[in-house]
Amino acid sequence: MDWLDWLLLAARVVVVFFVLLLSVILLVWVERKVVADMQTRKGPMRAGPRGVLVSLADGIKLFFKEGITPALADRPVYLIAPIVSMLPAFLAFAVIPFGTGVTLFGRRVPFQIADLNVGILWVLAMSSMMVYGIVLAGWSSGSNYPLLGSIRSSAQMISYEVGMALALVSVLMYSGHLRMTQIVAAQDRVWNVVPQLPAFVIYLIAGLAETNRPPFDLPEAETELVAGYHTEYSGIKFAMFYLAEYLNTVTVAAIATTLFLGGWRGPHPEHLAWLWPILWFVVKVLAIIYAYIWIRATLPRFRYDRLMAFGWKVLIPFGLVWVLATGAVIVLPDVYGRRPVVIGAAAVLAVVLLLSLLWSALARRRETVEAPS
Amino acid sequence: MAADWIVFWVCAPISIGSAIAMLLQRNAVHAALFLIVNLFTVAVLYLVLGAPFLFAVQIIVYAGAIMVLFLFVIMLLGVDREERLVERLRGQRTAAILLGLGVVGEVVFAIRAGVGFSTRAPAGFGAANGGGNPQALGRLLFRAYFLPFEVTSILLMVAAVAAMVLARRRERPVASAERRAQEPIEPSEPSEPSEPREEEPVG
Amino acid sequence: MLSEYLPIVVLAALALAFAVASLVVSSLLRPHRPTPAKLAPYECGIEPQRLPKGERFPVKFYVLAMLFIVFDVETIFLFPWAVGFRRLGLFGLVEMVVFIGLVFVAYLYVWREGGLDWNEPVRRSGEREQVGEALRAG
Amino acid sequence: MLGQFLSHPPVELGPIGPELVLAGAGVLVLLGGALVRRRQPRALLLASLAGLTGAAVVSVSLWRWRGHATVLGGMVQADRFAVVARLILLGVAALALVLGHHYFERLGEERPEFYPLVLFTTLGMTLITAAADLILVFLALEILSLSLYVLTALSRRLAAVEGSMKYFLLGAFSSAFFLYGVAMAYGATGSTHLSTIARSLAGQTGNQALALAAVALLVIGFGFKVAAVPFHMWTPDVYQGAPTAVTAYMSAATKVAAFAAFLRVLMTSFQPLTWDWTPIVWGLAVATMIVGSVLAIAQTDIKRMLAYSSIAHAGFVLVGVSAATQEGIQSALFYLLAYAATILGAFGVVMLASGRGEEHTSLGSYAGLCRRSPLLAGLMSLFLLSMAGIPPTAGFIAKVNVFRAAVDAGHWGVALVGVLASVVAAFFYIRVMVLMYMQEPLEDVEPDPSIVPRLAVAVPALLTLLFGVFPGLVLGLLERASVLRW
Repeated sequence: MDWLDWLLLAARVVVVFFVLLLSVILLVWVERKVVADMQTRKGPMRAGPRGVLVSLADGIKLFFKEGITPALADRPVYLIAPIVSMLPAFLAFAVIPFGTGVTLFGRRVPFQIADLNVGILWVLAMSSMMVYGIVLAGWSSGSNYPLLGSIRSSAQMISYEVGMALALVSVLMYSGHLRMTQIVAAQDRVWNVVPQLPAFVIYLIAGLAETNRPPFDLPEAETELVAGYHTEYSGIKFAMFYLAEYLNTVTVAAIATTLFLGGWRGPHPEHLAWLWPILWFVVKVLAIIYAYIWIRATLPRFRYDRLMAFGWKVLIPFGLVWVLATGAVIVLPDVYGRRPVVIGAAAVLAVVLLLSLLWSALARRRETVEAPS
Repeated sequence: MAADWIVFWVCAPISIGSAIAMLLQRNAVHAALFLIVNLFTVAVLYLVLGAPFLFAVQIIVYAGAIMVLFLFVIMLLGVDREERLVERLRGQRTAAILLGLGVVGEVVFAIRAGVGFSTRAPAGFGAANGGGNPQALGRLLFRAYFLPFEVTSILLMVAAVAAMVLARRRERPVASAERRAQEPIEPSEPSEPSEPREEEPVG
Repeated sequence: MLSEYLPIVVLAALALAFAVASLVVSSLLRPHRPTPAKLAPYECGIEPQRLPKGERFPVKFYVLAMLFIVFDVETIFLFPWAVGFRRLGLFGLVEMVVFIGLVFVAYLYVWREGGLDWNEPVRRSGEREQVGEALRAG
Repeated sequence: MLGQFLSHPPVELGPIGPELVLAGAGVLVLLGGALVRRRQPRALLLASLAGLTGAAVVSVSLWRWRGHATVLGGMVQADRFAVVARLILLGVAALALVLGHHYFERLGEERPEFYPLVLFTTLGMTLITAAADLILVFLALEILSLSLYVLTALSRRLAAVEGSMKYFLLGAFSSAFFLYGVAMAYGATGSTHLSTIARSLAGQTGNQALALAAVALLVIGFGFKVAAVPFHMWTPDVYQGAPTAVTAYMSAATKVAAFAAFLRVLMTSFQPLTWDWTPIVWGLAVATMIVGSVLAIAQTDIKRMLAYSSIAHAGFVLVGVSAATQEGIQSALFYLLAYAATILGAFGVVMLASGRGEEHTSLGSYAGLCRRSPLLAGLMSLFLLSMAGIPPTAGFIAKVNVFRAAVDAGHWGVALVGVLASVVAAFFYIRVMVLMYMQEPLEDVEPDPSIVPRLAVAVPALLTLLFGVFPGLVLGLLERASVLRW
């Protein structure tokens, strides 16, 4: 590696970093606007044209606000908790290919920060790290509401992590590789969302829960927990939690795009061949984010026990059965030929659907039976 | 090679330092945090050794799952205040440190006497790891080692049952002194849990 | 091998630097006027404590974390299987069906024993005994 | 054909047939206990016993196994040693199930988990006796340990929880040692297969220094499981705290399983290093016999006393192990058989004689037991005599065999210490008998009048007598089982 390589690497990382920051600033505005639109309001209008600078203004305000460290807080942990919650959000994005790449000064610059050979596992590892920011924030604040919120939300996150991992596994069975670029490459004919629609749905739901977004924003349920784990945070530290949360949303949407929607793939003209994939990628990510915002505007918050029941009693068994069904559909044709297997697969699918229906029915009935007690 | 070397000499001291810090830390949550740092650096060492799958699994399972359980338990039990640790056996700490150093010395000696400090991958490692580390692992795990793999599922099952059975206990713990009063006092046995550490074997 | 991870290290360093820098700069620029009331934990007027004494968290959370470990380990086993299972063929599939089946048995057991239920009113200590009795009877 | 072969190792499930049956039965009983609305402990008991019987039948059929000696990718050894060890374990498990069923029924506590957990423990134990790979040994060890921790805590008494906690902490600690030993063995020889390790060490290609470290660490790991001094600290508390039926099971079965694996690992993979590890085992045996016997004298609680006695017995088995000969293996197997029957029976009697909920386990409450229940007193005396090694009981033959094996192998000293320890030990066994027969009852403890558990205790009593009078019945079988193939 010579100095040019280093320079290109640094430039790549810096550009991605600031684009991510910028995207968060935009995303906050987009979310407020879209939700306002869905509720026939106007939303933020003052800062900048159509209020586009509103989140920047928020950020600047938070930056200059007095930072309060509660008297009973555990100071070192209280200080590192926001950083810990922000880091994995950035790092998870590192393995996502957001374009094909470009040749600059005779060197190939991939549009991806790092193409790890354990790509998907890296994503999973980072998402399991996200729990820490929340747990530590809640514990170190030395106050009851944050503690309750953090315990709750970490329980929620680990519950949905299993479901998320199962969705990832079924994608892997199609691509046969953990590397993100190869997962995108494997989708050259059909996007994974077609054969793996259930896994896609599982992933989206688990992603909502992992990022603590509505309707799974229990950790911040303001009616019962004030503001959840970051109740005692203020100023720039609070801004970091906010940033981490929206970064996570972007990352989850980007991962869903890469794994299920063909990543940067899309029809495009030969002209400016490096630009179009990026545009496609952005469009797909925006579509998923729009869906998330839509869900937020539509669904009320889950009750906590239902949230946990949904994760454990529906998502996990369904994911497990789906993984096995995917395996059967891919492996069995190699052994027995296609036709009987297609019929068998249809049967399996029917059984799976039936089972999943039964499951949710079962869960619901048990709940209604036990609720009065 | 040079990168391996640098990463190793950055991570190894951090890992040992965090392990020692964990032991010296009185606050349970701080100790757990040091343990997380330790697990992380060990994960990086796995990476240096050419086992990226293990690296990811170490983070996901140990740093991600098991440490969450640790933190839960710490919070659950409220062992938040700094515990006043009284040593019942005098000289226990010294003995433990000496024996621990003995184990370290022995292991270093055994490795040094035998293979020496290796600077390269073992023969055939590249070939075994061919086609990607996770793939290679899968080949081994699901062919030669398929019986241990299946046995693991029984272990997991027993673990789940164990968690349920132990957590379902619904009674208030009786104070230990109360309990001791009910039982005959044994003259020969101190009968305290801290005892065995003294005899921590050198091996 | 390791050079793959170099950009990630750079990104982590950048993010860390950003975080630390904003904390430091903000702490220099922002006002600092603490009062005892400001520093008190968010409570509705009761005497604040470091942590609630005596009253601890429901054991459910602990069970949940245990079960999570079990299932996490299970899914981890799925990953090397998933990347290689075309080559492992039917044998691999059968292996995994047996594996998942056995863990699923544990899952069913846990479900039946109420390990996945959250609407059980175990919050107040007095009720705990009764619920335990009821569970054991029913 | 080739592709088929490459895609998976040849699957010969025969040699793990007993484990398959146990796993199936365990799963059925577990689900049966959880899913069936009206729980019938008796049905669970019968199903579990059926599972154990099935496993036993499969084990017996393995006596004439004609397939490969090592199957399933070199993981499982199909030899007669495993068959015999399994049969002992299955028998112990069956009797313990009956005792435990009765224990919890009498206590009025419903513990549907007891049955599957015993089955899974037994599975781990039988698997460990046949495991031919250190990884499998470790997994089996973990299965049996984990189940035992839970079984210990199954009672609602606080002492049980405390015992379980201690057992868990020290057990996890010892597992770490064991695992480190496995890693060392792998580092030394590049394999975890017992036979490959042996070949590598015999051919001097392995790293001897690392292998020695491995042996030391593995001995520590096994030492914890068999409760050899100085790794015995957990034993009294756990045996005392656990529900007596569980104590009966684990005191008998754990030792058999752990010693079977201990023997197999030491005598196959580390056979080339026999001269190096014999002194370690030798030292362990001496320490264990002396400490176990001496500390047992000072005990005032019958469960604790039996716990120390079981520690001492581990020392006697170690005498047989230290011989490192086929005769040694045979004598150790016979000792384990005799010990399992004796300790199971003794704890069974304790369970029946100590009243509901085990309030009366102090030695004082055994005063005058013969007035209250001559049968229980008689059975207890028989077991105590066997433990003391007094003819015509199996314990006598077992001790003689172990000492003879040691003497034949040239370990005079160990045998001498063993004889002295037996004499010391006889003292406290006789003391209990004196209490039971010569003293007036101090407390009015009503012994359990039920018939079935009495039968369950009578079976080991019969065996103790039978093997004491006609040891030839099994010695021939054991001799054929004491060839470890690798």
